[in-house]
Amino acid sequence: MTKHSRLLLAALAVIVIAGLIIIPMNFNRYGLYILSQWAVMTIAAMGLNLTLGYAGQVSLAQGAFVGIGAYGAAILTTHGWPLISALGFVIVICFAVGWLLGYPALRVQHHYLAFVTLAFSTLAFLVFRNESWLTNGIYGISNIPRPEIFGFPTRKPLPFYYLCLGSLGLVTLAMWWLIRSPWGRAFMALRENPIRAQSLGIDTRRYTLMAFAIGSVLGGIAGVLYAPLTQYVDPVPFNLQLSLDLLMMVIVGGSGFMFGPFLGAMIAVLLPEWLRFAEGYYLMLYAAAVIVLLIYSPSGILGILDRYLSSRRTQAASALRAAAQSKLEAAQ
Amino acid sequence: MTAVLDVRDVKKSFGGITAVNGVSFDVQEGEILGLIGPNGCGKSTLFNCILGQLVPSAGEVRVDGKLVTGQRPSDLNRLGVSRTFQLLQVFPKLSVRDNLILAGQEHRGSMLSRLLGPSDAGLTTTADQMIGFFKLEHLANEPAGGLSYGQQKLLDAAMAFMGGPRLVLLDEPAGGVNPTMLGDLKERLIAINRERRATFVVIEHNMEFVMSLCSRVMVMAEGKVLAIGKPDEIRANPAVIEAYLGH
Amino acid sequence: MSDPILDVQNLVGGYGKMTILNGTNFSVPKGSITTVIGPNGAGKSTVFKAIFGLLKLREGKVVFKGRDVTGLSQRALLGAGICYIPQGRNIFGELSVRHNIELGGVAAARDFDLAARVEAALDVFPVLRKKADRQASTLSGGEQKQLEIARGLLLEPQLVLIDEPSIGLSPLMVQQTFDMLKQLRDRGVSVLLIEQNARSALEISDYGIVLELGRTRIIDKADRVLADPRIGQLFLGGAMEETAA
Amino acid sequence: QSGAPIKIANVAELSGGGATVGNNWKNGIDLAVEEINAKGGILGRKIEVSHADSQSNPGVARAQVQKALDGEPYVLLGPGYSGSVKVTAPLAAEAGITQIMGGEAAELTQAGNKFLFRTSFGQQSSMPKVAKYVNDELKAKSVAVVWVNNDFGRGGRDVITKEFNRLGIKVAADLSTEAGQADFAADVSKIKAAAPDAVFIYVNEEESARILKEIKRQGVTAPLIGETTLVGQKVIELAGDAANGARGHVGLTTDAPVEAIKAFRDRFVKKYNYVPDHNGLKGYLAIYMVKATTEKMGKVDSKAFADTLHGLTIKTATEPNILMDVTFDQNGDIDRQGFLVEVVEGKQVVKQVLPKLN
Amino acid sequence: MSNLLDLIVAGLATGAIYALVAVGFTLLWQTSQTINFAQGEFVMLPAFLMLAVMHLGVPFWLAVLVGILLSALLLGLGFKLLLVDPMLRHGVLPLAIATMALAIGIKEAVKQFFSAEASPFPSIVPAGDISVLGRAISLQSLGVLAVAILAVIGLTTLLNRTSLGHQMQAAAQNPTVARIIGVPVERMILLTFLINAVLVALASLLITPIYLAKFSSGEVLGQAAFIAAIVGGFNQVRGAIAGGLLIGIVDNLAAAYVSTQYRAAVPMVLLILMILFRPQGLLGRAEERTV
Ligand SMILES: Nc1ncnc2c1ncn2[C@@H]1O[C@H](COP(=O)(O)OP(=O)(O)OP(=O)(O)O)[C@@H](O)[C@H]1O
Ligand SMILES: Nc1ncnc2c1ncn2[C@@H]1O[C@H](COP(=O)(O)OP(=O)(O)OP(=O)(O)O)[C@@H](O)[C@H]1O
Ligand SMILES: CC(C)C[C@H](N)C(=O)O
Ligand SMILES: [Mg+2]
Ligand SMILES: [Mg+2]
Repeated sequence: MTKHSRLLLAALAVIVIAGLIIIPMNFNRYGLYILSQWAVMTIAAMGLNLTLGYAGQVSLAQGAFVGIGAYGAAILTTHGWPLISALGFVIVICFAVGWLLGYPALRVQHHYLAFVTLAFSTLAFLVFRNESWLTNGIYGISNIPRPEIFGFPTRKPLPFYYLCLGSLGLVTLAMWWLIRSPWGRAFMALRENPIRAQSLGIDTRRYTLMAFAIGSVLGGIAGVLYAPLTQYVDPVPFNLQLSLDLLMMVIVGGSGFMFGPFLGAMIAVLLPEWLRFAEGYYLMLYAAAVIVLLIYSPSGILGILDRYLSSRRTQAASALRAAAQSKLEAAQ
Repeated sequence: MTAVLDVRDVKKSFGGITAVNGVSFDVQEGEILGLIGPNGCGKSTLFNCILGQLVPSAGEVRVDGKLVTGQRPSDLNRLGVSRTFQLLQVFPKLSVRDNLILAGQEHRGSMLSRLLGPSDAGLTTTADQMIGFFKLEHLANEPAGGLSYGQQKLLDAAMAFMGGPRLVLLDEPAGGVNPTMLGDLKERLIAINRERRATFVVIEHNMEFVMSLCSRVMVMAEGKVLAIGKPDEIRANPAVIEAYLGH
Repeated sequence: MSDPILDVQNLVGGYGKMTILNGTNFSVPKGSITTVIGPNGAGKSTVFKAIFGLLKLREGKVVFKGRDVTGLSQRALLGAGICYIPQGRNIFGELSVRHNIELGGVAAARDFDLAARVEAALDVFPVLRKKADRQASTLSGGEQKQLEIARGLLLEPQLVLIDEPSIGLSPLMVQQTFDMLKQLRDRGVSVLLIEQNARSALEISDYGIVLELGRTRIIDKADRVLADPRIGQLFLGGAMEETAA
Repeated sequence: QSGAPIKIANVAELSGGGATVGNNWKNGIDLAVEEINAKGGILGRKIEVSHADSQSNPGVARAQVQKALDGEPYVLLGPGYSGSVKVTAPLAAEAGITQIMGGEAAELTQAGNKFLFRTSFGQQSSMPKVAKYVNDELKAKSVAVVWVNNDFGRGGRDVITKEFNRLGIKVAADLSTEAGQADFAADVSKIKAAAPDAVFIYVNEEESARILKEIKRQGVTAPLIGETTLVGQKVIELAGDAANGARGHVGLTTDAPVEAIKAFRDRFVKKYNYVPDHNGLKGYLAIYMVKATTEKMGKVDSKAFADTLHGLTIKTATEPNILMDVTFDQNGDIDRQGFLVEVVEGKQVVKQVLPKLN
Repeated sequence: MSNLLDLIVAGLATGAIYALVAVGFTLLWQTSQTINFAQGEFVMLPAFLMLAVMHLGVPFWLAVLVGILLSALLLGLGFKLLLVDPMLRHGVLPLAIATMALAIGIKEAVKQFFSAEASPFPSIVPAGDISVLGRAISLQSLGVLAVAILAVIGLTTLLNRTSLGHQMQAAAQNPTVARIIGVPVERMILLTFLINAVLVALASLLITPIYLAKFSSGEVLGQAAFIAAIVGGFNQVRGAIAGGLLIGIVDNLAAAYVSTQYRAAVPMVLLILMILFRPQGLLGRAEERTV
């Protein structure tokens, strides 16, 4: 990347961040609710993007972790725990469960892995629904309080949105660091060629489990925000469909791109809302939009950008080759 | 003195087919051993058994006297054993430089320090040296998948050297590599062998390469060791000529 | 040069925006073995892909037996009598060895005696006969290459494009393969061969082509190419190194 | 101002698992609105309803209700799923907007929400009637309870189990089933094994049809009893013969021996080409509840709406399209005529009319 | 004991349905390496197409033919041209996601243009039961099972015994190489999707009388078929039968002997165990590879 384009990118980032902070100030409750939902889903999708996009481990269980996070937060905060300690608890649980869920990935890959995780999703849903003593079953848990952060109440939609946005910011920073660290490279090695990776000393077992565990933790964090956002948790939102939706967000945004989930979540959360004007046809339009997008760029929205960047880079390399050629010609 | 690599009676069968049928040999520190034999005689399978890609049906493998049979490839690698594969095995979507950094990073620091430390694990210089050595400078930032066959083969070999290994097992490193570059590869191999006293086992069908590089050559046929000895002896061995070299 | 079976005219093309072939020209005389050599990354394999319609050309023409075949489908090219055996591993791992070979006859004409040809191929490669019912992915590296060669030659083509067949083959097998190419030539088949194993390849060849940075640098009789003092220097790939530095 | 349309917002299950429920509800609403507007509207003002889809998902329902409330509607209609009602009711209450919904779960009206109203019997009032029937008429000593495992089914099961216990009836088998379940062989064989005096079935229409068929195949002879979803027209259409003999308590049915309801049914079929289930009736009635309440107030006042509707009795004499006299109590629960019906030779036959209480 | 037999026979009936849907599923995998998340909807749709044609006053048998034809056109040709062609080269996931979107699209379209209500569907197999092992089993279920078995026999023969089948597999495993040796890859893929389209139309015809025509009925079917395909062995068409029947039986036994609340969990646990200890499935073969 040239210095110029890096500056451009930084400027763009500042504008987007400022926009996300300032513009919603005069949004109504609904707008803020949807935006908060976007931030929450982005966090969950970022987790899946790590597991799937970077480390190449197909998971259809991310929705279950959002569920675990949401139930964790709902149960604990309605019992008087502060949200932050519920968060700590959820992180530990999701890390552990995610780690365990990673074990099948050590034996099987691709679609088989997808189905093991699918099975896990279904099991998680059944537990949420059937273990009434813990989750209040199908009736769900209501009256979930919204937290106070450093003494600021977030009961109102705007402060709560800022809480979600702030969390998204923190998660993004952590993720950025992780991806550009040697760990990030090892995750990609897992995706690209696990056999070669192993023979280079990359402990594929540990990194696979890590990819699941960390990805699941992000799912859990999203859940911890989801509970006070809707203030009611029941099993239905955490069925398999959520996992599939999250998968869609990752792929549509651009799997293996840092900011893919941001765009993917936008498509999944905001696009249907924008299309509501079409009434009975809005989901049809939405489905068509997703399909058209994927037809246009099967590698997702950021795939378009990537194609553009790599074609520019190739052009440069091509010029280099042409220069070498004329030199060679001249030498004769 | 214990051998760097000691293989005892290794057997490997797949269903009814015995690919490696009781192979024993050892390699001393600093040695370059050539491994040749007709197609399908079990060379690659032997490598896979030594390096933990496959679990041998029987037999033992020792590295520095330590029993490593059935250990995971990544653990073996961190003991200082690295390898290349017969088929191209790079990380196609990562850049050439990242391929090399990746190949060395797990030998730097701990899991934690790799998370918190610099993003290249301090390996950019080494990687760029390697790139320079194999004349891939103009491709350093290109995805490895876009390299030509021979270039990928060279990259693959370079990756095996990144972690500063003590024992390197190369499966046909010369296949598809241009003769001039092959000279460079040989030079590099010998340099690493001299400077770090690294030990090599090289499967290769290119006889010029094997005979000029190796101090000893082992010949396999039908899963067994047919002969082992100095290059000249092997070249003159009628059984080897019959089974492998032709005229 | 005598009457060419293949004429490659001013090929320009590459991968995406990357131009690899920049005006490549050469022709293959009928009934000859022509060997292409050149440094790694010169664009040898890319030329083959271009001839076989696997690369979108920006400019240039491929003429086979006087007919423009640029951009034809692979099936059409096979039908016209060209076959292509690419570099690397190109088998159907989950199918049996026999099925792999049989698939080489997919583009055959209706009256083609496939069964007999398959038997003949298995005669040429006894290993393959021995392992005919095994899953192809379980073959060793060299055996897989033999499988590919057997499959590629099944249709009795008039022009064979073969990209570095010697990779992975034992010296004995290399000899056999080269002998086979010679026999093909003796039957009037033309062969265009890429080899890094330059010396042995040129020894059996009629013509040699040296390719560098996507252009033909030398086209000559094989023995003259072998003797050419520039070859050693060209193989260094010197020009590339200087520009990149 | 007075000529401007009255804005009403509907949030319902237009897609997802509850789509049948939601679309019936929506169609009922649209029919009623069309009728009212054709006659000049309410107090001379036309009605304008916006429909939003909750995708049968409480989270989405909450967003849509929020959006609807941000638009300051006169009244909020829906959702139909109890779970979705539960998440959205606090929002409406906070905004001071009356919510007329389709949920049946008992607890909805027991949380002291002053803005929430039902369109049908809550389970706390329908289930005791069923239990009483099982006890008095069938004289059953043991029952198998089959329910769909969502908040609707579970709610019904919880209430009726309590009632059975109170009456000293033994629950011989307690079988949860899944929404969309196709294969009831195992459930029915469990029923068979328990050999109960009666079977109580509380699942959605299509599943009712499937389980009825399986019951017939396996030759279970115990009387079958349920609620609206067991004996509806849809079930009869889908189950054919197998539905014969099924009985149930029905709060609203298009087969009720009430002229107004028959007329409604004809109008509905004319417009939509199919026979609505009770959800269609519920949506229709919701709009007439708005009309009657507003006319009672004599003004369009969303603040006073809930207060007016509490304790209100709407009579067919004044508002024929309310179809049956109905009274709303202080919790938003309804009091209305109900029916005990039986399917006889592919027809729903009303065996007994349970009168309105007061 | 007799109860057990009842459950098994009933499970076979349901399992046959899963198997029939799963056949197309495994076929798509084996011959184009695609996973179709809309397979359930593909089975749901043809019945509605037939119903729509019948509404025009066309007799049932003709409507069936037209329905199969339309299905081949829409779910075969259209699907291949619109979705598969642009995405196939980009791996399994984008196409899988696109089919998820397609599933939404089909469901919504049916709901919007037909109805959200369930409707009955005429059965081409006469109603009635026959006795198997002394248990009643409906002719409809037997019809489903028969067609599933026939489909599997036909497809297995095609794939493993004919050159066409080998070409189809080759095109799926490595399209570039397949092209090089002259396999008309495009045509093979088209053929795959046409076969699947006809298969789902047949499945629709047989299953809808049992499942009812409803826009959402594909959800349950699709997922069950999925699991059946995996349990049976994804890379072998005949695995679909074994997987389907097994899931049907296990589901029933689970409901009877484990817990109705957790009945859905039992096939899942079975699935996990299967994948962990025999990932190639009941009848699948391991995908071996040398390194
Ligand atoms: N996974 C497997 N299943 C069955 N047979 C196998 C498997 N892997 C290898 N083989 C068989 O084992 C034998 C040895 O194979 P190997 O790859 O070790 O040969 P090689 O000596 O490396 O040959 P080459 O020089 O051709 O690479 C071959 O006959 C091969 O078919
Ligand atoms: N798929 C691809 N995408 C992008 N660039 C490619 C691709 N394949 C080859 N190249 C580039 O094109 C150039 C020529 O490659 P090609 O494979 O034709 O070389 P070659 O002469 O066959 O080399 P070798 O002897 O190593 O096989 C190389 O610089 C390579 O980086
Ligand atoms: C499935 C339906 C009948 C839902 C029901 N109206 C409820 O209370 O949730
Ligand atoms: Mg080998
Ligand atoms: Mg090449």
